[in-house]
Amino acid sequence: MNDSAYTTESTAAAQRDRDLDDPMVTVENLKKHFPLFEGIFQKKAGEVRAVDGVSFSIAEGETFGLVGESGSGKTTTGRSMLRLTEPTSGRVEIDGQNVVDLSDGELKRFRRNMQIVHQDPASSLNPRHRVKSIIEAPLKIHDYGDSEARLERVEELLDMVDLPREFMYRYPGQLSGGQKQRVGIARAVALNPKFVVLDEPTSALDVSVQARIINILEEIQEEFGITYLFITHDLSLLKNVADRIGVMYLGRLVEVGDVDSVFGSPQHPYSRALLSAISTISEEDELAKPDRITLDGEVPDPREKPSGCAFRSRCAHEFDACAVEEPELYERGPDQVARCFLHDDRFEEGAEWE
Amino acid sequence: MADPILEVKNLHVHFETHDGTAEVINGIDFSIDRGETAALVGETGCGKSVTVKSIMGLLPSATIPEGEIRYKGEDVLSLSDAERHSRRGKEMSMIMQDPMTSLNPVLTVGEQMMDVLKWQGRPRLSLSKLVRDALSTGAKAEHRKRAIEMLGEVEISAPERVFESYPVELSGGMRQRVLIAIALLSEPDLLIADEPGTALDVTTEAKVLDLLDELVEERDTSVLYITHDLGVAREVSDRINVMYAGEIVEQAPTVDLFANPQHPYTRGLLESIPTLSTGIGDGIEGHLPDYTNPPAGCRFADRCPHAEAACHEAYPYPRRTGPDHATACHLFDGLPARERHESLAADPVDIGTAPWLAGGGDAPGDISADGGTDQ
Amino acid sequence: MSTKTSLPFFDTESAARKERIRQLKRGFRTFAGNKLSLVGLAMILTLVVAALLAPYIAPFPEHAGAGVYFDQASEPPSATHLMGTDTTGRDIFSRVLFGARLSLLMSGIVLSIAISIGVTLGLIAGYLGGTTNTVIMRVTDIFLAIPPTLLAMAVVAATGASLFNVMVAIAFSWWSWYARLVQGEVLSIKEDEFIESSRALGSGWVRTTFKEILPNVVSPITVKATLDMGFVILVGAGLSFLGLGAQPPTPTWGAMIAQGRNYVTSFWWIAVFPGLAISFAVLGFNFIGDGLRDVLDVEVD
Amino acid sequence: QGTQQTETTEGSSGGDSTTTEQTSDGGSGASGGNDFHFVAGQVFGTLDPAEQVDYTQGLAAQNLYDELITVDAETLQPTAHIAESWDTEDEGKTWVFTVRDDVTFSDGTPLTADDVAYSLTRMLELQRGYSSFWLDYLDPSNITVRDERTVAFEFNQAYGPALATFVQFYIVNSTVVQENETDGDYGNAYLQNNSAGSGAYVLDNWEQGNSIEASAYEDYWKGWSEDSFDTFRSTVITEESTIKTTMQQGEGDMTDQYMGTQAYAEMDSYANVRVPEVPQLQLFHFPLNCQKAPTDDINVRKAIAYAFDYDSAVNDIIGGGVVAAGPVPREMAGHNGDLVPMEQDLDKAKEFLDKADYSVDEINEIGLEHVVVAGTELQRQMGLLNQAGLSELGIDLEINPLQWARLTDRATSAESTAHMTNIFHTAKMPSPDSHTYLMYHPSSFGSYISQSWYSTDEIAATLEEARQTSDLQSRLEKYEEAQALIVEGMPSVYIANPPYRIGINENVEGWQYRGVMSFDWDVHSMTRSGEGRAK
Amino acid sequence: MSYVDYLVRRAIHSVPVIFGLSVLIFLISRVIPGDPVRLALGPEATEQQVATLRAEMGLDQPLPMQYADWLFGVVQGDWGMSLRTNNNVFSDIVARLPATLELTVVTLFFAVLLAIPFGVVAGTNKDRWQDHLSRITALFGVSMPRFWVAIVLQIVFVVSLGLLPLSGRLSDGVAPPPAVTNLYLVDSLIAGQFGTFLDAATHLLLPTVALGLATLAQVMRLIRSDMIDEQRKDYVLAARAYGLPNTLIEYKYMLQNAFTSSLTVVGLAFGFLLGNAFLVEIVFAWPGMARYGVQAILYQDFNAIVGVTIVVGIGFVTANFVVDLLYGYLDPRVRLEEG
Ligand SMILES: Nc1ncnc2c1ncn2[C@@H]1O[C@H](COP(=O)(O)OP(=O)(O)OP(=O)(O)O)[C@@H](O)[C@H]1O
Ligand SMILES: Nc1ncnc2c1ncn2[C@@H]1O[C@H](COP(=O)(O)OP(=O)(O)OP(=O)(O)O)[C@@H](O)[C@H]1O
Ligand SMILES: [Mg+2]
Ligand SMILES: [Mg+2]
Ligand code: NI
Repeated sequence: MNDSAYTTESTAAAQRDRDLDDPMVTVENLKKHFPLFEGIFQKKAGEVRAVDGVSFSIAEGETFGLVGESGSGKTTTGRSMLRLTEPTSGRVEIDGQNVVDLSDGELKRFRRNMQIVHQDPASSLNPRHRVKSIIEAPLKIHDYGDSEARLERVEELLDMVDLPREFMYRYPGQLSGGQKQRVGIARAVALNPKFVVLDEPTSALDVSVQARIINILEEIQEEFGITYLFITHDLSLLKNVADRIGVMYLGRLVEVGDVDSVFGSPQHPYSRALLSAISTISEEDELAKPDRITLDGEVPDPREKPSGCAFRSRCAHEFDACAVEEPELYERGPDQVARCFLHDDRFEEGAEWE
Repeated sequence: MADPILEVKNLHVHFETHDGTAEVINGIDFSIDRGETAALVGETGCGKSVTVKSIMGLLPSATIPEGEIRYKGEDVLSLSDAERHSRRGKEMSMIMQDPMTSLNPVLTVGEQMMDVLKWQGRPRLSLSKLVRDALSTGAKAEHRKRAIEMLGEVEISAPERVFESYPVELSGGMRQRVLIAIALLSEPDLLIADEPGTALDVTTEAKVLDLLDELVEERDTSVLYITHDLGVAREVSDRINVMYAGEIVEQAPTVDLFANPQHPYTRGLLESIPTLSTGIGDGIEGHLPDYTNPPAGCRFADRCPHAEAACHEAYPYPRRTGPDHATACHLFDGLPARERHESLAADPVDIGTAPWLAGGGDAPGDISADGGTDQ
Repeated sequence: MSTKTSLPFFDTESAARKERIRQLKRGFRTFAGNKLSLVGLAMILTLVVAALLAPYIAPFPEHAGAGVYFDQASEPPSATHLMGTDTTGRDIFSRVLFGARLSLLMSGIVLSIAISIGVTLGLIAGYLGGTTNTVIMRVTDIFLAIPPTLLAMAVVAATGASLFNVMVAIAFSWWSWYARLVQGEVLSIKEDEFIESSRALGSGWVRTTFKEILPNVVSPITVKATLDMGFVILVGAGLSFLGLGAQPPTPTWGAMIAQGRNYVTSFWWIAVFPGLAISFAVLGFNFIGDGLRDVLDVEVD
Repeated sequence: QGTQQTETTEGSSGGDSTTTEQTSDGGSGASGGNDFHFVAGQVFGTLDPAEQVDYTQGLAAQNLYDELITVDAETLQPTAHIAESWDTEDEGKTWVFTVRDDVTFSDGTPLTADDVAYSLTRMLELQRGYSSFWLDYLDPSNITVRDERTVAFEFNQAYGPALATFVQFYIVNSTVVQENETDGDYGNAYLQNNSAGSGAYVLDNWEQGNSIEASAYEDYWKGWSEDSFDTFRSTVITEESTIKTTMQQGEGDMTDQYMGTQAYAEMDSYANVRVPEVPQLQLFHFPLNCQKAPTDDINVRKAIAYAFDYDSAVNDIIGGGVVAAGPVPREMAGHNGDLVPMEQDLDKAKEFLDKADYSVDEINEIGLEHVVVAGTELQRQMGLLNQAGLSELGIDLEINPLQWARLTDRATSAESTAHMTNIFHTAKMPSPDSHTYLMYHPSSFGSYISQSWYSTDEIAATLEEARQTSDLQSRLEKYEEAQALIVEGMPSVYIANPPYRIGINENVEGWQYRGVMSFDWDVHSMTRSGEGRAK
Repeated sequence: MSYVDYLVRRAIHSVPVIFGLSVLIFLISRVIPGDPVRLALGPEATEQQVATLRAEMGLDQPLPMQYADWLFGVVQGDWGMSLRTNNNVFSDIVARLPATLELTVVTLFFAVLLAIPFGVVAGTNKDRWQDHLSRITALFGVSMPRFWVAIVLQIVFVVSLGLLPLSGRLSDGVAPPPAVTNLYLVDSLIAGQFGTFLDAATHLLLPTVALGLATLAQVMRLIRSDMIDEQRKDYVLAARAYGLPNTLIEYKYMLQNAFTSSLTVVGLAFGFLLGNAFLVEIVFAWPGMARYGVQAILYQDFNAIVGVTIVVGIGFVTANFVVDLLYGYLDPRVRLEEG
């Protein structure tokens, strides 16, 4: 593979001309609300709006990065898209197929095309299965070759994620955190699906292994045109892997845009705060990132969303209008939108940006 | 190293597997001073978790054939189960690596936190007391307040809700913060944090790190921080221990390590860090060696760009390369860092000096990172 | 990239078969590593061998057939009659040996039927939930409530009295316990994330239940099954007393104990030795069961 | 005397203020007064004397009611009781009874001929219990009360056994019962939970399935002695071992006769229990189904009979009694003394088998089935003994334990009746009729008693004649004649007349065997010598 | 789903269960061979007597008609006549149920109470002497028939040691407490008769042990097995790392997860004991329903069989329902299903 694929801006820019008019994945107004129960009689007492109207689309072969505060609904978005939890409402179209409408049988077959790497490596592996049968499972389910062929594929996958082949006969309990995570990745890409949700796939990996895994993921993306939804909190990493990113806050996307635009000039106060907190090891980076903005103020409770802009309680730029209505997504560039009144022409007077 | 709270000396940890004995930890030495924050970094699977679990005594299936773990001067390995148990919690506590499986799925977060507040440090507890407590209301309100406060401190929004929630209802990052909160509740003298920031977004992680800092400052707590994020390690720690395949290959104060990384593995690691400006690199080719059949010489030799034949045979004992810097690599000369390696040092293996040093100048040649500022 | 380094010590060809053999060996080693399970295996093998060779090793093989020996009735254990004689003068030791045949066979057959039905239904009900669960579990409730004796009588009335029918009848009232047991376990396991991952891979419920969930519920099943070995033998005895099942003079342990019922104070040995035989078998199976538990319990590695 | 005493606490100084019901130390069970405790091995079905058939019901009826005619303990023949005298008219068709004038019911009203007439009408209308003795011969309209003390029953033919049958006829208080009739049930519902008789005891409390408690009726017409029992109580304990322990602990006074041989031997060894052994009007046999191959062949039947080891049966299994000689128990008046008991003779057995229409192989092909009552050791051993004997002939016998309900069901047709079935047959009235007519007259077929399905015209005629003969002596002769005819056909393997055995507390006196089921448990006739039960 | 919804739903679902059970049992009770009418009337009964009673009981009608009649009666509280007792089956059961219920509930209570610590100790001391001791006890509990255990207990504690009463619910001469629930333990407490309470309790002791040993054994071994599974769970290790007392870890953190399978067995045992306590009831002359039920089967007392089985069925349904509720309570991952 081209080792420098993601190291120079020019290549990243070159990849941006992917076709967003005919996207591989479209999410429209996706919502997922979890009911809350209370008391010994388990009465319903409100709900958590984990995902509250999320829309975005991803072109084929593209990597869409999803960042956001912990608990902002990234995982839930990913899981609802694959219908691992039934979305409360919304539309998810993958490869021209509305996933929400699929019957159980169809869904099962369609899962060949969409896979997920779970955020939690330990609990997503069956403790009583050996690594081999874990990785082999999707192959068996979707009738991939005979046992010899499957074995070969399993070996190939283990090589790919950099695990020694003897690990095939280990149980998850005998692996370290990062090793488990790699097993999860191998399982997800076993069938070269069209769309993969990568939920913090490398959080448990050290940088050197992470680098190799990411390279592999990109390699197979190149080769098979796989589309990724890449959830992570590692912004440096995201900057390098994603083509476009979305920033989530309290169940909503507050900024969506081309990776360079967003990193270069974040248009939402939260994005700015996020970018400012990146830890770095180099002077160069230290200078490149915004000055550290500390977020103070009440973090709102997802049960009782505040009126207006969800971020206003922590926002340095808050003004009257923020409490009244919720901002929409304002166009801020060729491929960049942000959900902030600072960009609304109506409030030009009140807005102080930069 | 005036007053080490924890000293690990020549620790070996073995597992019995079907392929034979896995010698996962192979003679590591390190120590942490009171009030110091040390980092343990290394490749996934190199034995970081195993090391700290051995320190805590939470590895029932492992055997420790050799080694000493001195906590406040006392060898904990020679203590009885009960005595060891009494050292956990208030004395040393741990944030486990896996946030999902480390929380009891059938108890609410609050319940688990309250238990720590209520019972920690009480070695014996009769069943009747437990039952009586379950029926009484007692000091619950106060404990509850403290727990919710702590949840707030680890940046959890709506701490009351999380307090009442079961772990499944929380996001990955929330669970991890709950674990951190629980460990902090007990205000231990030694806190071991096993990759506590993996599931956190950067803003939250930053906050949590600040919180740890505060704790260190206020209570003079010592922290052993395991991470694979060198950036984080750089931010939080005073000293860094780099581990590779069950051995500590480089030990140095943080500033020193970033200014002058020596072991080829450390250098490779630094190189692989994704940065905003330069990309993510390629990582280091090859795998960890097979623990059941480890190489006799340098465990990194197979992957080392500078390895020579001798590296595969001779054990690269850690040697002093600076006043407080030790590296286990044949590229460096120096006195052995530990007495037990003196015999080996008598017959040094010479494979030359490190190429980036051979160039004469002190500018590092093949890594992208140069010395950062200490924060 | 050079990630596809194949490792020199790994031979892909026929690796699958080799590994399977290795796997078996590993399993056996774990099993054998547990001394108790070996003891258990030895005990059960002893019983099986004793059952098979009963005609040759029993001191009075004719005492398992038609015949009465009142001149030596109710004799306490002695050198001639190791376990004494019953009220008809038959050598209890010989009958215990012969009794192993039917007793073991019966509990084996009954439990295999009951476990296969019960576990299957329990898995399905627990995993699928909803209406399926309602229907299966309510049917289970019905079967739980029907007394086995009654069911056996009805089955025999419908199909004729044969030992096999009786076993099927017992199994038919026994499965419901396993169904319930497994269903309960499944309820908590099915919410685990690895089950969700399996769904995410597109596996259907059959695969998810049998491949993913089942391995996680075997330990309670083994525990219950090993203890049930004894129960089944005793229930079988109850039925043969109602004229269902094994008939005199054919010895079964359960029936032998039941015959000793009225002699607990006078001729204790009549009931005690067959009882010990059951204990012996249950202990053996229990040891094996616990050993198997450990083999399956991989985290113990 | 006679009234239930309030419970007093023996040896307790009684200063306890909180609880009034102190018990003497747990389990000794000696409550105040002289209490008789019968340990019954079977649950009580009903308390209505018109429904009673089994022994616990008999026990209740015996003590709460009085029968019209009773049995003499010496001769085991019917004798006067409530009826002080009787007569026949119309060549034995009409029976006229004169009732005693000193009998009062427990409510004080005198017992009259009206009560007798009502009670019998009641039985005939309810058609339960022993009404079968009369149903075919007596119409309720033919019961006439001649005066206050005289009542006449006009049968539709001469009915010889009538007197004997009236031992199972208990008289109820017609006034009380009529008052409590609902929906024409003749007070059946009322009598489930109340007693309305003239018996020595009056019902206090009845917990069906568990216990029955009664206390003495002070004005009982037979009067009371000093040591009579003030209260009578029976509890149901079905487990042999528990019964034995109850007796051993001195908590029970008397047991029934249905436990295993060993249990009586054991009880006999207790210092405080005696086990009397008396000859009994009972036959143990296995009827051979004469209408089913291969036992439809007389030679096969004879072979089977000769192959059986009678000595072992009597000595080793029953542990007492005598080998039976024909169907009628040896102690019963009307037993044919000329009949000789059988003995095992394998040679003869083989001889008969050779003569038989069936070869051994054919017999084994068909499969011989021996039904035993499930659950009892004695029955099982009998099966094994038979099996052992027949195996000498090369015949395989299948022993089939059945519960009683199934057994009686199978007895309803010849096809379903087994080749042989273990049967205990106890006299319920002092007449050989029950061991002949009920077994071998075609009209009796279908009951568990008549499982031979064997009769000949000659036998049937003789038995009918016997029933119609009113003179006792000549009637008994007819029955003897019938016995000889029956035995010729070998319809049964007559095994034994087992002895009667029960456990009795050492200091209970006055117990006497009286030939008919439950009659020996007339508590009024017994007394206790000494304080409390012997322990 | 809320507990209230669940309760209502479950209650509705038990209707078809009981209905189905009644149909099945009704059918079975009529299919099994034997003629109860003849049995009730005695051997001397004439054909005509038999026919009359048969007609009286409606047994000459086709089965569906019989069932309809029966069902019609049940709705009005008339469970039919028992052939053996001539009583309404309902009142027969009402009279006997409290005794069995008392025995069963007390048995279960103690079985569970003892099984928990034994199981926990055995599990946390796997393959040590505690474990072996528990194994041997369990073994004895399941391989020795209940009646045998019962008799041996009597011989030891009554005959040899003279410590405990032999049989029945109360000693002779002790009057039952004023009937409220007919559970003597409860009633005597309500009435404040502590002497009676003690007497009833001592009478319960041996039957309870004899009856409960097998349940104790199963629950104990199941807990042990699950405790072993729990021991390696991360959250248990974590709890240790926090320095929580071992007792707390074992009885709260591990047990609550380990209790599912035992809970099932306990629930089932309740229903099972209700119908199968007869051997113990027989040995201890305990005037309970189980004994009545078995007699009913032996004498093919149709209505009594159906009645007892339905009561036992209700016992199972209720116990399972409570168990399901407890699953949800003990393990929040378990969602209440309309099962
Ligand atoms: N129970 C066990 N049996 C056998 N091998 C084990 C066992 N536990 C851990 N190992 C092995 O020991 C090595 C070190 O594991 P450890 O969990 O300490 O890694 P780590 O450094 O914490 O990695 P990570 O960053 O991925 O968590 C791994 O290669 C793992 O496979
Ligand atoms: N099963 C559930 N029941 C109730 N609430 C839930 C459930 N799952 C998630 N939530 C809530 O939904 C919100 C979003 O969770 P989600 O896991 O999507 O966050 P996330 O963005 O992935 O965070 P992280 O980065 O920490 O993983 C959180 O507030 C969480 O508490
Ligand atoms: Mg997440
Ligand atoms: Mg780790
Ligand atoms: Ni490459």
